[in-house]
Amino acid sequence: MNLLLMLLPSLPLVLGTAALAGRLGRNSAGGGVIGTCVVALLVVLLEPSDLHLSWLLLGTTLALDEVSRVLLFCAALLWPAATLAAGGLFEGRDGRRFGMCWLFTLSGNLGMLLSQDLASFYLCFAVMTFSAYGLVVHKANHEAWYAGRIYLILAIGGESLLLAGIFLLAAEAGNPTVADIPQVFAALDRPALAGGLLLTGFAVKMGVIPLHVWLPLAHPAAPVPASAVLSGLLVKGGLIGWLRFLPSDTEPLQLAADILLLLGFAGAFLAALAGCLQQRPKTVLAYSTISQMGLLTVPVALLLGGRLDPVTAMPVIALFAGHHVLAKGALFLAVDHWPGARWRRLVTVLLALTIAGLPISGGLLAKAALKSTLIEPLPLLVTLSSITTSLLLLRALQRLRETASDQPPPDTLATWSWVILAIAAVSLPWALADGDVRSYAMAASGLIDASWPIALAGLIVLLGARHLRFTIAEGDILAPIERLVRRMLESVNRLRDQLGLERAQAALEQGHRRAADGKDRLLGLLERDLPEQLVTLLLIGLLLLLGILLIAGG
Amino acid sequence: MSLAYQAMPLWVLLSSLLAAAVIFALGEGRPRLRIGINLAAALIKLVLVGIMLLGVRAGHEFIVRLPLMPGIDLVLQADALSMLFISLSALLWLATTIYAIAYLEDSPNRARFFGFFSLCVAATMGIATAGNLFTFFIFYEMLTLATWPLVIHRGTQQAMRAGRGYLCYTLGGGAVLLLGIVLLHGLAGPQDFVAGGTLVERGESHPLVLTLIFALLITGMGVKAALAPLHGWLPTAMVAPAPVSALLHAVAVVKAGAFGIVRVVYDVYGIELTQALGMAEVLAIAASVTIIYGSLRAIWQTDLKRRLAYSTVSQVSYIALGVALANPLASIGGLVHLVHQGLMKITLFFCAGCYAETHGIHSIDELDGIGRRMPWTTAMFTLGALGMIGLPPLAGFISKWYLGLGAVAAGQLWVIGVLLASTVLNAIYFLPILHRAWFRPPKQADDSLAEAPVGLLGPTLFAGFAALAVGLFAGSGWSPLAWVELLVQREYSP
Amino acid sequence: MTEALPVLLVFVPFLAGLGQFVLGRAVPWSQQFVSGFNLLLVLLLLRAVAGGEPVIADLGGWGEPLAIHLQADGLATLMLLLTAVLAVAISLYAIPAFGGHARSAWQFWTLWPLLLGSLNALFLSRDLFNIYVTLELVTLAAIPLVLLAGPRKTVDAALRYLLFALLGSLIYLAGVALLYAQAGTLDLALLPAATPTGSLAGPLAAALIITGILIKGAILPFHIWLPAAHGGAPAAVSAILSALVVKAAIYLLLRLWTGALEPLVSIAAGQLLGLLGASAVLFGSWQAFRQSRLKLVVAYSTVAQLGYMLLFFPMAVTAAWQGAVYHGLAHGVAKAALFLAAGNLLYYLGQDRLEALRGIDRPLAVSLLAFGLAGVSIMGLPPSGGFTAKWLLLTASLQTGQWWWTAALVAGGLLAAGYIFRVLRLAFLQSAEPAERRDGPVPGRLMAWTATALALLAIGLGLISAPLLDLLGDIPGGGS
Amino acid sequence: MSGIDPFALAAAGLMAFGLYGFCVCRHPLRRLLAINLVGNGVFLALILIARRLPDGPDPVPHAMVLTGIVIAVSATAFGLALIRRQARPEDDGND
Amino acid sequence: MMLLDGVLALLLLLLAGRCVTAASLLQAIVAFIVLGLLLALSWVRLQAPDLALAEAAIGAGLLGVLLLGTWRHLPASGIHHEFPWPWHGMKQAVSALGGLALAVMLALALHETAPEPAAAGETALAQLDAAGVKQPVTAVLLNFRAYDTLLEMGVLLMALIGALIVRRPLQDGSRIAPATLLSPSLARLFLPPILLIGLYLVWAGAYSPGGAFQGGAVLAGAGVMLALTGLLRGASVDGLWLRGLLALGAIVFTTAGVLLVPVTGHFMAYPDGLVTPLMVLIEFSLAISIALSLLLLFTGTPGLARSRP
Repeated sequence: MNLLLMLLPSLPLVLGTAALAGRLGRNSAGGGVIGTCVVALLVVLLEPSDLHLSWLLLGTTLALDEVSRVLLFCAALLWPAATLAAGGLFEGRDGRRFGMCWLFTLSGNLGMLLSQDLASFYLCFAVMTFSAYGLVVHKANHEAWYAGRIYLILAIGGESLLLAGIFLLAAEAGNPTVADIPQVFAALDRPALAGGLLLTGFAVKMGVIPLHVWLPLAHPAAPVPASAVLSGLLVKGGLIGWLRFLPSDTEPLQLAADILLLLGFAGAFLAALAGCLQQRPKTVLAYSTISQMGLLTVPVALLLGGRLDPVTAMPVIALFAGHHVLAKGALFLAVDHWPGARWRRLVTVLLALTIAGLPISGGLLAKAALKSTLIEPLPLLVTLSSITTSLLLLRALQRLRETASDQPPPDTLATWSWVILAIAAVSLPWALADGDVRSYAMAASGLIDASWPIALAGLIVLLGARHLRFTIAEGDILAPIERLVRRMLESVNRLRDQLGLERAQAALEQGHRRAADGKDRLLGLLERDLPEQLVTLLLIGLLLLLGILLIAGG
Repeated sequence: MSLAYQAMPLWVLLSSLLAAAVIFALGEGRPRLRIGINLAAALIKLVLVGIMLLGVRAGHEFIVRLPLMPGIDLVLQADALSMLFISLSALLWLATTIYAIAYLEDSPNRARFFGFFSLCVAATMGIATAGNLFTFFIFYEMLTLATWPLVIHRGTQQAMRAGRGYLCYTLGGGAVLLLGIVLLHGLAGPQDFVAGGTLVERGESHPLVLTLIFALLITGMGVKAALAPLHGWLPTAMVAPAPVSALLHAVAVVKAGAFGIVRVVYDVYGIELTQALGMAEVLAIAASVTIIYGSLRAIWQTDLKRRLAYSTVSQVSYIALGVALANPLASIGGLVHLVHQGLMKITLFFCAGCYAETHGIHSIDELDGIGRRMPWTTAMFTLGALGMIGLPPLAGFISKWYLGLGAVAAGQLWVIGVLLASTVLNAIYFLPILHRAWFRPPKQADDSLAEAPVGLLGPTLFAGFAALAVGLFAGSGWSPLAWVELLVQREYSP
Repeated sequence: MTEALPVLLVFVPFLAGLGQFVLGRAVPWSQQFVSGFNLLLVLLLLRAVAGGEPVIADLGGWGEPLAIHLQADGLATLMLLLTAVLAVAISLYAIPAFGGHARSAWQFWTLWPLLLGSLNALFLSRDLFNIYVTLELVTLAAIPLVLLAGPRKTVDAALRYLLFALLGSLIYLAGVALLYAQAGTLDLALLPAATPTGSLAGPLAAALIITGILIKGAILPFHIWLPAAHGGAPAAVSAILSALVVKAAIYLLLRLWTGALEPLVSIAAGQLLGLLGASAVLFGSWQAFRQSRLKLVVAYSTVAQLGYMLLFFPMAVTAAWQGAVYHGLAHGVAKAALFLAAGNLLYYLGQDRLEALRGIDRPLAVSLLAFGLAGVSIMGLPPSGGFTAKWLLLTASLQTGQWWWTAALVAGGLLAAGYIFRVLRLAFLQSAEPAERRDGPVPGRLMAWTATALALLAIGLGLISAPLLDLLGDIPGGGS
Repeated sequence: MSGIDPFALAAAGLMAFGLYGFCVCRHPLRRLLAINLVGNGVFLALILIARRLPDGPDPVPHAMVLTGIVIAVSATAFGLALIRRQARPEDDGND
Repeated sequence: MMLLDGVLALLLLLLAGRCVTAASLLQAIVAFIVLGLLLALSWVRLQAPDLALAEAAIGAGLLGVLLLGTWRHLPASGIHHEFPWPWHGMKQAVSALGGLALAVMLALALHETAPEPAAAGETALAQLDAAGVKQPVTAVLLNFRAYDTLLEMGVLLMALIGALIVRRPLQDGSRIAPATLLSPSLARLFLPPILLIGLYLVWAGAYSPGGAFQGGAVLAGAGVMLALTGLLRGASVDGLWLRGLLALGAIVFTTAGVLLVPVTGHFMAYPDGLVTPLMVLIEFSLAISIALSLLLLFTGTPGLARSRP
């Protein structure tokens, strides 16, 4: 029964390998994903008990917890929708590769949701990260490669930090499972260091500023379905990591938690503002993800800092995250739907506003839930963030309209799956949220709270959008950093030239070659032995010397 | 236990030694018979090793002792550490043999090649089963000699230059090693390898001499283990045919050096004495420097095999590092890397050979879009490369995991930095290759599927999946990791 | 009965040589019997000596101090064994190499048993003056053998060899005369007791004797006659000369230094000899490395290798003793194999310029294998006799604290690797253009496999040293 | 003995002259002569040594001299043959 | 007498110096031959008449003829003029100093008195009766140290083989050497007495100065004389008999040494009764071999033939 858990990561892995072998067509790849997701839904429903596999890796534990259960459910909806939308990507010359990366990403993603021990989590996390690289660069143009490079650099940087943190953790307890984490941290010599490393490592994936720069590059570069998955599910890897492998309420992590809180809010606002200055709709959506993740960081930071107790925090986080998975995933997929019929655009607008917290929508519930857990004055900040979020999404819609191409809309199956996704995005929070939140959301004050920021934002857009000429580059702070790095590299190269290292080496090699060539000529000159006349002289000398030595010695 | 059973290490040694003799005697004439003998010998060895593995697990003693000089014996024994190395060699020998048969099809001088190839493995077996430093040295030098004809097999000027470099380094190293051994012998008399070392009492009376000897021994071994700055021969030696490089980098030469370092630290000096002499730190620093340096150099290489060679320089030092950290966890990491690095590096070299043999690709620039034409090969290369970077669930991760844990446990946090830097650098030089292979469009118009022949691909797949499996199933009782854990337990328990 | 063995060892080859001479034509198979019988005799002797007591034959029965004694102790027996084994191999090799009915074949098959007998006589001799005679005997058998390669080519080498050899033996004889004046006896066993110390004549005699032997043994700087002679001779002869003849001189030096001259020798003189040996090792190896002719490479290698044996004198401990003697054995076997293998290459190529060796690995694989295996021993790499010897010498140098010899030992080994691999790499080198080459007849199996057998034996000596070293025992005088 | 025996001086002188000649002469025949001078010096020395026995000269050194002379002469004859051959390597016909 | 000794020694030294330093090669050779004769004379003075005989016959006589013969065969260019005086160069000067130092050391060493009597010599004289010959030197050579003598025969034989290898092919019918002062008839006249002297010397070796070597040398001298006058010539073919005779000395010596082991219990020992005849037999066979070897060394040919008139 609980072997189903095992099936989840391994089934796509097998399929991916088959895809590599060229044995998997478009339909079977999609079928595989859907099949896997059916299993995932089964798992969500059946709630199998934990699975321990000591022989696998360093001892693997697979299980569902509160957050991952929600996320698994969302993933089981998003992945099929994205797969169906991907359609043609599985075909053609690069289809095989795409299929492989896609399935491997799925495998890593699901595995990450399930694995409860450090090593296998890290494994799945890495599989997901590196397979997703294939998705990011799939278009194989310079933009994609650039985005891919930045993605990799940050991913590897993050993974390295994680690894360091993991070493510190695992040195204490081997391969700790989630349950061991509090004790492990309690026993650590340098809990702040280990915690900080893990925190930062996962933060890369979460797009916490200033580690967010890969997101605005990767999303527009990747194909639309890939962006959906990336934005919807991959970034949640960081969240899961934080929740599982960092202890709540630990004294040494206070400072880190505070910083995280700060960065969370900073992300929520700054990313939104930066996003408003972007041109491409997918870039804007990417900034929206950064902003939303910033908000999601807030409860986590509070949890870590001990200001929130897990029992209340976890459902809220699950709710918010799950909603974001569905809504953002659907919104990304909507990019392809925009050029189609009017109802498609309507759904898109609805989705955008859901995220902004439109009354009655799931988004409002998510935000309300979030606010309900916060202490003053944080709820106010959340409310304020609604303004920026709304602005951002309106900007996205605006850019969608302005840049819309005349591609044909996706086929029926893809469309229906998208619609289901959208519906789920709107409705899921209702199923999950508890009664207080629901009633708050339905109450008048709640409605007002939700409405005025959107209205304000609409007003701003109406008034100001035309005057907005100022844009910033995708990846905002990346450009100056890159310039700096490039200049440093150049100066290093100059230094190499000045020191003449290359030239010296070349000269050395040339010298070797010349010596090898000229050796025979040299030999002719040196072949001679001692001259005989000298030898005879030495004879007398040696005789005398030996005689003297012997006489003296005797 | 019958005598014949006890003499198992000897049979293992002879299985390839005799094969070499027969192959030499056969000459060029009868390729089929030669291939048959080659495979049969490899299989027999595998079976023998399997039997021995069971035996060692069951606690049987395998030891052969032949008097060589007055007071000095040739000792062949199979303890847990040697079994680690033997199993790796036996397994990879089979794979490499199959690969080499396919690789060298219809090329000249095959009898010579396979003869020395078998000899090379015999020497490796000898190194693995050596029961004292003297025996170790015998096979260590034999390995040098058996490998040289393989390095220069192509007979080109470049190969000759590589061969010369190889000889200069390894023979020089051998001389230094010999000095160390003689000195040690003079100081302490003949001594077998014993877990925990045998020199503890002498450590107090002759610390200086022992330090000097240690330096000599490690320098001598370090040449083969390619510890910087003694690594110079390795990158040039990559002109050898791919199976040779594979063998050189994964099983035989480099590993022999690393294995020697392990032996010296564990079974001659013992961890405690090594630490007491302060040499553990020195070794750790040397290994760390090599790790970083090798990786840095690899970044700027444009030839695929050259880059892999520098990668080896870097990776093999993990073993030394693990040993030098003098801590059970790090030791596990170092020792298990002996196997893991072998599997991963052999995969990579097999792939490089597949590229070269199927499409004539040697330079990294030419790899664009190769994933489309040779998906399996490229997939295996990917496995190997990601493993080298240290990503789970591949073999390299397990090693790095334990090394990292060991570093923390030993309180040497700077080692973590080294490991991370190495990870990053590995990523810097491996990922662009993967990127090119998978995501760049091919330069030629023709991008139809053109995989390597089965004879090449089979061993590559085997090695690649093995590199995956040892990582994935590291927790199982039969993984190298489990074996190493057992081993380290013995070393550290008094 | 064992008393007869030393005498038979001298007389049987001698009579065979004389018979061959009288017969007037080549009968190669008879020599096979002789060398086989010789080996049998040595093995019997080996068994007799293994007990620890030397086998002594009193010629004429006049007893000490007058009569000449033949004595086979461990050292002598080992050298006899080396000679006997090499004799079997070289005799076999010479069948195809000297076959036919040419006059030179008759001369070879006459001189070779005489040389064998002379060598046996030298190793067995226990009398200073008799040693002089046997030294001359060996020299005068060896030089005509060199000439068998064709007088026109070798006459210079032979003349130089003869002049140095003659001078060397006369200087030796001068030493013998002075020593006899002091001690009144020529018997090696009686000399140490009879030699008065503190006089001028004794040490001077020792100096003369040692110098004479050094000239005969081609120790630097008196090696200059050797390369041309050994390089120019026919392969089988080169093997005999390098492996045995010069070795005989060093053997004498070892024997006299630890026996008859023991009261006279001094530490400083030992250091001087060691210095000569070390210089020979370095200089000879370096020269070998620079040669452009294959057989000269091997010949200079002999110059170098003989130097190792001299390292006994400064150190003079058991390990050094064993190392030096064992080096003699190992070098003998390996050098014979090298020369025979080189001879095979020469036979095929018609010349021995190194460049001509390019890419000959296929037709001459077996000979090259022999060359390589023997090279292993020459380089002192394990497992081989050369390694065992080097190990012992290294041990000795570290034991005595005379670490400077260590440097020579190590450097010599590396240089040896240099010249051996220089040859081998050429064989492996694929020439870009089809080299102009005289593809002579591929050497027959007998020629190829005798070389290989010797090479394998050189390797094998690394594995069976224990009984041989046991036989050799400690330094006769107990060490100084 | 009261003074230095003149023959002892002569023997030493012969040997020294021989060695000197071997050193400085280039022609092989001269060097062969020089070697024979050394030989003569040695023989003279041996005969001097033989005189030291009270009852009649010591026959052992005498026998050594006799043997030595024959060996020296035969080796010298061989050397002369070599010198002849070396001096005219080109003509193989007319002796 | 001391004066004569001194003069002789001085002459020896002068001749040695002349031999080394003479500008012309011929002068050097002549000086060497004269030195050999004077040496023989000195040895008579030093109570070694048999050695003097040998030196005169072999060392001066035969060797002189050989040297002169070789000199005649050298190319007639002036290359063998050398000026090896000590002041001719640095090398010469250093060699001279070294030689002088050596000479001083040697002289001092020879001057040293022997602290102990020569045990071997005394034993030899004491056991002379058992040796079968009256002459001590012969006893040592043929009995006490017969082994040396046997090996020495080997040296002679191998020197001969060596000389034969280097020789150039001989054209049949050519004379060994051009005519000399000796006319064939004179040679024929001298031959019988010389042969007789030689044989006597061999025979006398058992009792008085003389012996196989001296006798053999005289016999060889007779042969040389015949060869010089053209009565005997070298031949490029050798017969079984000639080779047999060349090896005769060594073979008889060895056979006697081996065959009598059962009787004496030692190699190269002779039973009391047979010792004298055996000595004579051995001496004669040795003499024949020596004479033939020396003669062939002179002719430089493997065989001998009588010239047709």
